Amino acid sequence: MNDEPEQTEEKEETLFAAPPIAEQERMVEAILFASAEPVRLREMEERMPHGCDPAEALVHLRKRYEGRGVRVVKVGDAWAVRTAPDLAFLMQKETVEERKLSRAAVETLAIIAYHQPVTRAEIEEIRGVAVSRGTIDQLLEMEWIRFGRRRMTPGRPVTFVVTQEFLDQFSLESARDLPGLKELRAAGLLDSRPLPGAGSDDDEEGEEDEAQTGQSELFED
Amino acid sequence: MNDEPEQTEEKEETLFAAPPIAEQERMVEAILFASAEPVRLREMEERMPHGCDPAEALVHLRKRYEGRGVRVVKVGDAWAVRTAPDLAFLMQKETVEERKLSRAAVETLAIIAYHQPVTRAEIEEIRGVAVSRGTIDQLLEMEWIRFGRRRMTPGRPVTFVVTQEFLDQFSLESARDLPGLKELRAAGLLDSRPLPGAGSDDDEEGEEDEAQTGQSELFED
Amino acid sequence: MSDTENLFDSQTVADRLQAEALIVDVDGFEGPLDLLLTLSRSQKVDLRKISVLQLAEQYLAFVDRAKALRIELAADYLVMAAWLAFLKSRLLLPPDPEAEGPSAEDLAEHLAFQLERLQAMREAAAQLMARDRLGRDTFARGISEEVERVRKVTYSASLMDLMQAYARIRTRDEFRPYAFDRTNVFTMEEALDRMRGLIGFAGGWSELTTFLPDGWTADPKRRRSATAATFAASLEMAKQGQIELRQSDTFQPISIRKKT
Repeated sequence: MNDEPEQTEEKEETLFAAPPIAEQERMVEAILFASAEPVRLREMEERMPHGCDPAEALVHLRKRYEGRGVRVVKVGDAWAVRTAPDLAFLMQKETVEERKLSRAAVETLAIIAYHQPVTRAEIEEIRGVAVSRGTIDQLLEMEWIRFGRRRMTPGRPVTFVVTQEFLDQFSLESARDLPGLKELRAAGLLDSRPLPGAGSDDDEEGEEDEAQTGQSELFED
Repeated sequence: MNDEPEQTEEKEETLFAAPPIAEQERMVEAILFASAEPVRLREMEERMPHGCDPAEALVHLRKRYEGRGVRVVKVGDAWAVRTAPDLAFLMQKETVEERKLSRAAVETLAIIAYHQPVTRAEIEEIRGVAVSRGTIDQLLEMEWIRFGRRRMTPGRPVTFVVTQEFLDQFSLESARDLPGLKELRAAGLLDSRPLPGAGSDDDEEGEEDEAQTGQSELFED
Repeated sequence: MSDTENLFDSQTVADRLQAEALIVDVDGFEGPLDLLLTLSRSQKVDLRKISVLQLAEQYLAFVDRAKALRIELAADYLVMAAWLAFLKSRLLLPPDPEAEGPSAEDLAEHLAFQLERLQAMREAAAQLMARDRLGRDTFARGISEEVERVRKVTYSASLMDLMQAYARIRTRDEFRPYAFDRTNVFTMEEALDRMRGLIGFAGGWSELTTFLPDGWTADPKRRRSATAATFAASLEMAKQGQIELRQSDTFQPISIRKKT
């Protein structure tokens, strides 16, 4: 910037004077920004008006971008604008993908919800098949189930219970709000056909009393 | 109950305080520089740490780039970095061959921009000629126009509006910044004024029907 | 006032050339309004003050000349020509107070509005295209950095899924496939074998029920099956002429004896 007056002093050069260095800096900035590849000094010179000194403009430009979100960097013998390395994390975008829980996981979760506290052996007995470690781990990781008290039986097996997170997820005040078998049957949920959906919701409400009885059967403590 | 979540939120904020605004400015700078497409505030917010205010950071950033070789520009509800127009002469190498738009396409585009949301029948009424399907298709393909809401009139015709891409293309912050928009509106030239008289109404309706078929063609999947 | 000038007298060479060009370049025009707009420009007047009458005359003259040159005219042009001819006659004749609908002036005014609006859109389009264009005047980042997508998976299940799953488990037993219960069924073949063996020993009439096998009378299920099978077997044997059947009244016991 200090050199500017010197340049304009020379009279001969005023006719074809190179633009002031601040202007040259703008030009280099625009060229580096828009170019699809790093740009060599020679090429900048060719593209800029006669008499420009891109090397000097670059010195200024580099300084200007020091500590900024992007930097002017040398790539081989060419120049480019690049994101500051400490901000690389901004170039990631987290996308959340929602997937349906597997059938094994849903069944295991259902059994825990209806029979809690329940041991793994009991889950397996009810499901009639072994429960894989991965299924339990997944539910634990999702924080839909947690470990309950150990059962006071030989081997003192751990039990599983559902979490507050689970209740929030399914909009339940407590696991006792889950409909019982009778209610499920009344709602057509025991039908092997796929559910029609919303229609059965009305039924459920009408059968609340029955559900109560149904549940007490289920929740033998 | 209601106050509880708020309190915890406040606590969280103090624990994970948003970065200082200067740092946020760097982040916005990096995000905008890295993208060839305008970036929406929402997306910036999603990518930046919790509690950041990209809108405020943008105010600072925009000021910083005033008069520089590149500028921070607003495009609809998104932001982008673009080279200063006065430096276009440096960019000959970057210039992509412009696809020449037909006069029909240019006029149709202008009518959509100034009269949006506008139906095909309305475009035809203004131009006094049928709008060929190719013209609309071309503009849709360039992503300069898109379908707007259906008009709540008999036949529920689709409408057309201009896109963010369009604003970016013509260096417009919003459709309100279209050149001469105010004057045109003041002169009543953007009003829809039906042809006076009953006899002509029939004609119009006939036209609308035709447009209808034309439009439904557009929606073939 | 320019709109009162006789257009054909005051036509300059350039105007005439333009008029000629209209005919030659007829394909370059898109429609009636387009042509009207071009014609109105040759009047060099404010669109709001154009004489629709003159415009109509020019248009009709154009269509005539174009026809004479055997240039194919789009139906649009002819429709507009007919409409303008009508408008012209309405404008020339004194208004008919009995006539319904819009006056000729209203129609003429609307036409002027349409022309003005089209002209305004033309100018707006030109202004638009003259703006700083991306890729011509302004440029986007040349080396854009890809935003890396980090995928995070969340799992979901609905309360309905949960309840259905539970219901499925708890009622699995109820859904056993139907299997025919053979232990409690006495077949007709078995009954036939049995009766053929026994009938020889029975001298006179004996009740059908006495032919039921041992162990099939206590359990109602077994009894029902054995009775049905034995009855069916007796009918078959009667048909073959081996036995005689007798029943005193409806629902009374059935008796059989060997036919002699």
